[in-house]
Amino acid sequence: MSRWARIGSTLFVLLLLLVALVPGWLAPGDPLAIDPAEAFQSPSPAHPMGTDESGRDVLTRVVHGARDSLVIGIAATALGMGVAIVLGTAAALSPRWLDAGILRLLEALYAIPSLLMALLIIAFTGPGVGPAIVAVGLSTAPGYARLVRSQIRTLRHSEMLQAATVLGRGTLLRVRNHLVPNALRPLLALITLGVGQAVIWASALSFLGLGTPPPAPEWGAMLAAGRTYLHLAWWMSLFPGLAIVVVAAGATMIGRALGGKVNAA
Amino acid sequence: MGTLRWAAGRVGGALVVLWLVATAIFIGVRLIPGDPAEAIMGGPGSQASAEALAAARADYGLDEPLRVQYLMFLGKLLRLDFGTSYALRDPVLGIMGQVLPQTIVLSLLALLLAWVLALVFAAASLRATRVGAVLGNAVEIIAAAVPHFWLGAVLIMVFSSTLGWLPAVDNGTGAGLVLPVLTLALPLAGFLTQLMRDSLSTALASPFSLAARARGDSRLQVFWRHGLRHAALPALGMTGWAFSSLLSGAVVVEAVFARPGLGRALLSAVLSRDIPMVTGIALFSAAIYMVVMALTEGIERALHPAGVDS
Amino acid sequence: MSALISVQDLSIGFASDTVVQGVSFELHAGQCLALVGESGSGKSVTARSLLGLSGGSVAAKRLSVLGSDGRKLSDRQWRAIRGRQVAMVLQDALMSLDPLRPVGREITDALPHLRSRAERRRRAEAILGEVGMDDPARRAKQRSPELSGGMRQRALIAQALVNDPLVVIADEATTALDAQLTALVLEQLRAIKESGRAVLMISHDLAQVAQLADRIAVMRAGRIVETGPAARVLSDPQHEYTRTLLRAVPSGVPRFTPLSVTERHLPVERAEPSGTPALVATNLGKSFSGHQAVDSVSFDVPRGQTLGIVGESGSGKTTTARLVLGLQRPDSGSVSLLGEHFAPRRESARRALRQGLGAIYQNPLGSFDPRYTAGALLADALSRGRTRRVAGYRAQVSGLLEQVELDPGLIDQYPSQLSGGQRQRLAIARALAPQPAVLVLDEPVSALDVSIQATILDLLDRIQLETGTSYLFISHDLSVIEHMSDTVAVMHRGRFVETGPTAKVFGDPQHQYTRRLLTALPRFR
Amino acid sequence: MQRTIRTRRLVTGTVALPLAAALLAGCSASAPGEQAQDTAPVIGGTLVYASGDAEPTCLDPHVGGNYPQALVASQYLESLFTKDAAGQIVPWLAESTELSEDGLTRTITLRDGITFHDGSKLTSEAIKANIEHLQNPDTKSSTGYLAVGKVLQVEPVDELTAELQLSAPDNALLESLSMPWSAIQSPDALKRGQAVNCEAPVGTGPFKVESWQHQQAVNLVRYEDYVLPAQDAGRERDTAYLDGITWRFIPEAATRYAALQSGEVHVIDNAQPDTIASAEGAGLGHLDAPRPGASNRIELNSSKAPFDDAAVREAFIRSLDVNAGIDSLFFGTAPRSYSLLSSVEPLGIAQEQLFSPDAAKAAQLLDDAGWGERDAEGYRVKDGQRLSLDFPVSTNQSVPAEQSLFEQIQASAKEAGFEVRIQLLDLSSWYGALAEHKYNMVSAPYTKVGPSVLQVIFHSDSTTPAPSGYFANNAQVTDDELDDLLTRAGQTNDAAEREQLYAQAQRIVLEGHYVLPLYDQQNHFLYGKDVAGMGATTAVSSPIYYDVFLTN
Repeated sequence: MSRWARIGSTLFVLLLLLVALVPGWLAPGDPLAIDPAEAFQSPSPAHPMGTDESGRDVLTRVVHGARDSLVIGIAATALGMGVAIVLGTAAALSPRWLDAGILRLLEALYAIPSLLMALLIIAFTGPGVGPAIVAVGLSTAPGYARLVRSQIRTLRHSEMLQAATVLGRGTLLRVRNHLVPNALRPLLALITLGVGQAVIWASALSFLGLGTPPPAPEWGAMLAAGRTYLHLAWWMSLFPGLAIVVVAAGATMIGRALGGKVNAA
Repeated sequence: MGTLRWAAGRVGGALVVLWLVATAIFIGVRLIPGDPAEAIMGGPGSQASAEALAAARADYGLDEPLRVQYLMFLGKLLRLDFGTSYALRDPVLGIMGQVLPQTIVLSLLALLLAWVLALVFAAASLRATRVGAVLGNAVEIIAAAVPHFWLGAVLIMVFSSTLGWLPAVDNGTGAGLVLPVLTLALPLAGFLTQLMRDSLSTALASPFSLAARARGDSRLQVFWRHGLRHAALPALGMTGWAFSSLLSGAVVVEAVFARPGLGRALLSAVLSRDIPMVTGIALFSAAIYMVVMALTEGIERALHPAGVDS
Repeated sequence: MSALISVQDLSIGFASDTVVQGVSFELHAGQCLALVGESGSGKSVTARSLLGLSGGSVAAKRLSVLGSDGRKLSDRQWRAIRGRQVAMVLQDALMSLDPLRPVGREITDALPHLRSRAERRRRAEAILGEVGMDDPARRAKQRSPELSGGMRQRALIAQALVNDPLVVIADEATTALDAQLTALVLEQLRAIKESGRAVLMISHDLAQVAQLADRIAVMRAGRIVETGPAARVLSDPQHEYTRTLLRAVPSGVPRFTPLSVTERHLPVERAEPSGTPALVATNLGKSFSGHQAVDSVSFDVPRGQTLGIVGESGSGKTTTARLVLGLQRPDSGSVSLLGEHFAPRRESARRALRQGLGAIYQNPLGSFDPRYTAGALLADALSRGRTRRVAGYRAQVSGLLEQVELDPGLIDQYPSQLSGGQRQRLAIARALAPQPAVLVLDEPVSALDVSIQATILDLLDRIQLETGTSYLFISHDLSVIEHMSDTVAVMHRGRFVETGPTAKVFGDPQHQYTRRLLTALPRFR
Repeated sequence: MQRTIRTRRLVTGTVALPLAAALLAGCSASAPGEQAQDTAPVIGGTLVYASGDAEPTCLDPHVGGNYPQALVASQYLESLFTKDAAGQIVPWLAESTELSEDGLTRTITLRDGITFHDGSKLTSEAIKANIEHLQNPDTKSSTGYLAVGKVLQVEPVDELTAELQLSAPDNALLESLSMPWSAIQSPDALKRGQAVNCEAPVGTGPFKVESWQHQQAVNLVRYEDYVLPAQDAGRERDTAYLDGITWRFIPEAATRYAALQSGEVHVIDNAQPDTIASAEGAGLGHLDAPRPGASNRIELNSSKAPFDDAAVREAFIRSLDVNAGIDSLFFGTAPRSYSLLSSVEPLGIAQEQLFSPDAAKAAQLLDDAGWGERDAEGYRVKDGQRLSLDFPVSTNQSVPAEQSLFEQIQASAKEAGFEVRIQLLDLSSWYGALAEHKYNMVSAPYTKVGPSVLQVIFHSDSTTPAPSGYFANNAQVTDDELDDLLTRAGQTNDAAEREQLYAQAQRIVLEGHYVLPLYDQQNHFLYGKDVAGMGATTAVSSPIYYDVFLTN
């Protein structure tokens, strides 16, 4: 990771956290305040990102939307990772037959494309933020789980662990000091990639009318609402879209800097 | 491992996976709050009559114990009987026959385009200047981060509404496929470019590429003879994932471009709680995934017999 | 006779770095010139510049390649030379042949001038036959990973020779090969030379060069420091660096004689081995899915002594090491350490014994946790896994670093930031932390340059003298084994075919396999 | 000329086409400017229609019975009656009709010489078969079923005459029979079973269903033996000008509009307000055909707290200023309504003063009703209960502009201390929420010809759920006086009395603040420059493409 990448990504994360935690600091207005007379205003000094169909300030909404969008992305990724670590570790350390069983289970999870899985879950639960998080989380779990499993399996037979054995380290020490931290290291990079992807998938669900309910300023929902007015008010969808792209792209870059590969996304 | 054994293992594994998916759906349907018969008839909004509900109960053996229902369900699936879509009133298998080719063609074209784009970009980035490399990097990361539905809307606005070059919806000619394929392919191409560039540069920096140059091959020949294969291999390994993400994308793209297909069928099936359709689509997409996985693994085996052991 | 290749005042630079400077040499038909130097000396780049493939900016007073002025050739003109007139054989056939393509195709690629496909195939099969490939037609269709090491090496040579080039560049063509493959390659190169063509040999190994080269040019840091007829350079080196290199060759150097310049002379006084042997293996056997990897192997390693196990790749050396280390359970037989039963045994029961047994691997990096600094690795070893903080063990850590002659400033470096030699020293330090009685060293110097190898071997010698540690030393390299071992076991197909005192095995081999191996041992002293 | 019943009104209103066949008062088409009004019709060509609605699951509008079905069925099915430009119900497939003194026997005589697409002749048996089809529970008709709810039995008297026996006088029967949901289909075709009939219903209309490629298109072709039930001197032949219609479904509004702009489709429905404004600038045609029946309104559930208190209902309505939002969101395409009925219903009354915003009054009403306290978030509370309102919104039935309007209502209501909880739901869940009474307010459009829609949506009988759980009286109005007025209004034979009774009934609902009317049920169509002859619609304002032709 080059120095500039490190500085850049640290700044990026800090800025994102700042925006998510104290949105009022950057955008003091109320993201829900309507003013029909001010609807569809193009970007101007008063409204740097214009206004939407109800006269709400897009900048204010984009800033305030960071929290919701990030929470969805992070919660979904955390869920996916949690499931993945449990299943992946179990598979890697289990006897052959159980490993094969878990692998099939993962393959079954994997065999249903993410959005289809999300729709399936929603078919059973009905729409909403919770189901969207569960859906996105679960559908990303198999990818992570496979990585955890292969990581642990590789490490388990690695010279590093053999060296620890030769040095007389017991199972607990080997697992705690070497296996777990090293197996989770590549996941760290994936987490950032995953958050970006989760934000995108959640926005797709919003587009399909199955995500965050209005008028919450969630980026995906804003983007979905704005696309109706693409001809008239491009700014309504451009800025939330940019926010998603920036977060996803930023996450990708950090992930790459941390040494992640795209394959398990 | 012999090819025959490999194939047998693949088929067996696929059957287990399909069984797991089917079982999960069976359980899921029973977990839906409310009357399964009502769910079968299309949810509370269907205004199904009491007689119709009773008929559905009898039809689907909902009066039987759960164990019998499960066996009946599996039995039907084994006979490729996915039931009748409540919303469309057609056998699910028949509907699949109509929508599946549409989505597969769309996804395959997108996959192909993504591959070509990724290869071109990966190859171009090898010779790019510093500024060009940074720029290319940014473009591929952004491409991978753009939501399909928004990309589709923007492409329609630019190429259809404003420029009038390409049709927004299918008009019977192939031109109607251009925008949907592009919409699906661009984000995937972003991903694949990252992947291919890494493996391509590794391959072209390998001793065998130097050996090829030392034999008198031109750069282009080395690229075609060696770089391509090595760039393709990890991307090929990702094909299952890529295809699966394309199917996800197809749900959105088919909605944006009003194209018939698996994604649109699923969306409307989910919205109308059309459980047989949902079941059929889930099993079919799982089956497609398994087929794609088997095919790519087969190709990998052919390309790289020693490399497939994980 | 005019030179096929003539280079005068060649410099090659990459961006701001000049990696080759003022290099001049000539290569004549029927002659073998060796460019000798360690990694980073610029020898490979120099060789590649003769094919227009250096990748850097080339400047020279003269760069004549078969009469063409290499300074002015376009890529197109170069391509007419490459492969046809000047060919190259690279190190490591596994990497130098595309693993995804049949070897036959790699060879026919070099034959674009032959119009018909059948003709190209015939030529490819013919050359495969010439380099001693059995059943060339079938081999041509196989990919390099499917071929055995020898076959692969032959294919690599075949793809270079298919157009009967006048000049063959062998770039580390024998590095990391075991004795027999080395012999095979050298034989092929000799044949090329004797057929009246020229060979440019690039190597870090003076001993190997000695067998073939007519002239030797020693390179260091981008310059040729000494050049002359092979015999003269080897017997009467003028330059200090040449002498260092020569001295570093362990072949035929008696035990405990320093190989590196920096090592002070060691007192060669050792106590006679007494008491129970440090390590005893009895009738070890191990098979993997029907293949008998280790078969009835028995040996003992007396205290303070070294047992060397030598064999080719696949002979079962490494499996033997793993059985001894308790990383794999033997099918039969047992291992005892300092008189205690060690293997096969429950891990928890022998954990305490593990303090007496250490291991060093060919690639130390893989055996380090990448999250640990050098200091943390040693603290971890000293504290038996309780901590990775150096604080409580500072004195011991410093002591270990001193013992292996590592700069204490490296304590906060990560292993990936260290050089190959430094990493191996760190690995030795870590292995020494519990003060083991026995060290198992599996190819500990095979990945190192000769001069670095010399310093590590000297270090191992000194440690053995100072601490009385016993070594089980495993290598494919006969000369290293000869220099390091008190007793030698020759391993072949899972068995010890010959065991005995080093001098006896090397001086008077009994088994025919040993004799065959020894013919490949370079002797130039 | 019989065709005087079909005239055309143009907003830019110059000359009525001689052959124009506009049926409905209030529907207006603004034709592309450069298109000459007197262009000779061009015969041939296939019109591509793009609908924004969900694809129907059955092309027979008897089954279920929603507006998307009516839109497409209007091309291949015809009704016994229709509505003329003055809003009067007139015979169509029927030639004449009579009512017995007691109002319990309705005699209908059909026109002679009309044949179904399958070649069979239109006879009185068809009336019997169709009404019985609607009444058969297996048909699962909801709209048409209600329309013929008072018909006890149908008695064919002779080949062309049938007698309908009614359980009670029903002055809305002819209006009900003018709707596509009770259109006449071939009795033979109905016998084929529902699955087959849904795929290709057989009617008498100018087009017939050729094929239905699910999820792709319904293909309609010209019916070559079409007989126009009314004579039209301006037409040389009775058959439609178009060779056929490709009826596609493009749910994404922006895509639909882009396809119209690039000429891939000729006509789109569910036009977005913002595109209507820009379409007229771009030379595209616009047909505004508000649906009959109820206006689009928000119904306040008076059966549960807090809207069981009329004062809270009034306070809610007074706290909102929706006009500015309607103006900006609908770009002037949707005039504000203060009526329960569509502007095309002549019997509708409007009472603007009941809906004028008055924040002070709203606050006073709420304070008096015990909602004086506010919690930390600014919402009013009473006995620890927050003043919360559940508002399920169907994404299928509310266009984005309407959803935005609801969000604005949510924001304005918050200032007054109401917490409006919008839930965006798919149709099925939305019906579910209604069935389980999980709503305090809801917007449920209801299309029906004539003021009798009031009976459907405000009579207390409609609070009783059907077996399916659905009830149309979403405001849960139960008022004996209102019930009595509605029943009498539906039965009287005296037009003046009917009007007066319906006016009284409307006043009760309006003054009870049970509903917040917003605007007419929007029904906007945009069409390309090469489309001529747009404007004719059925009684429910669904366009008919009989007179339409493509100019190139």
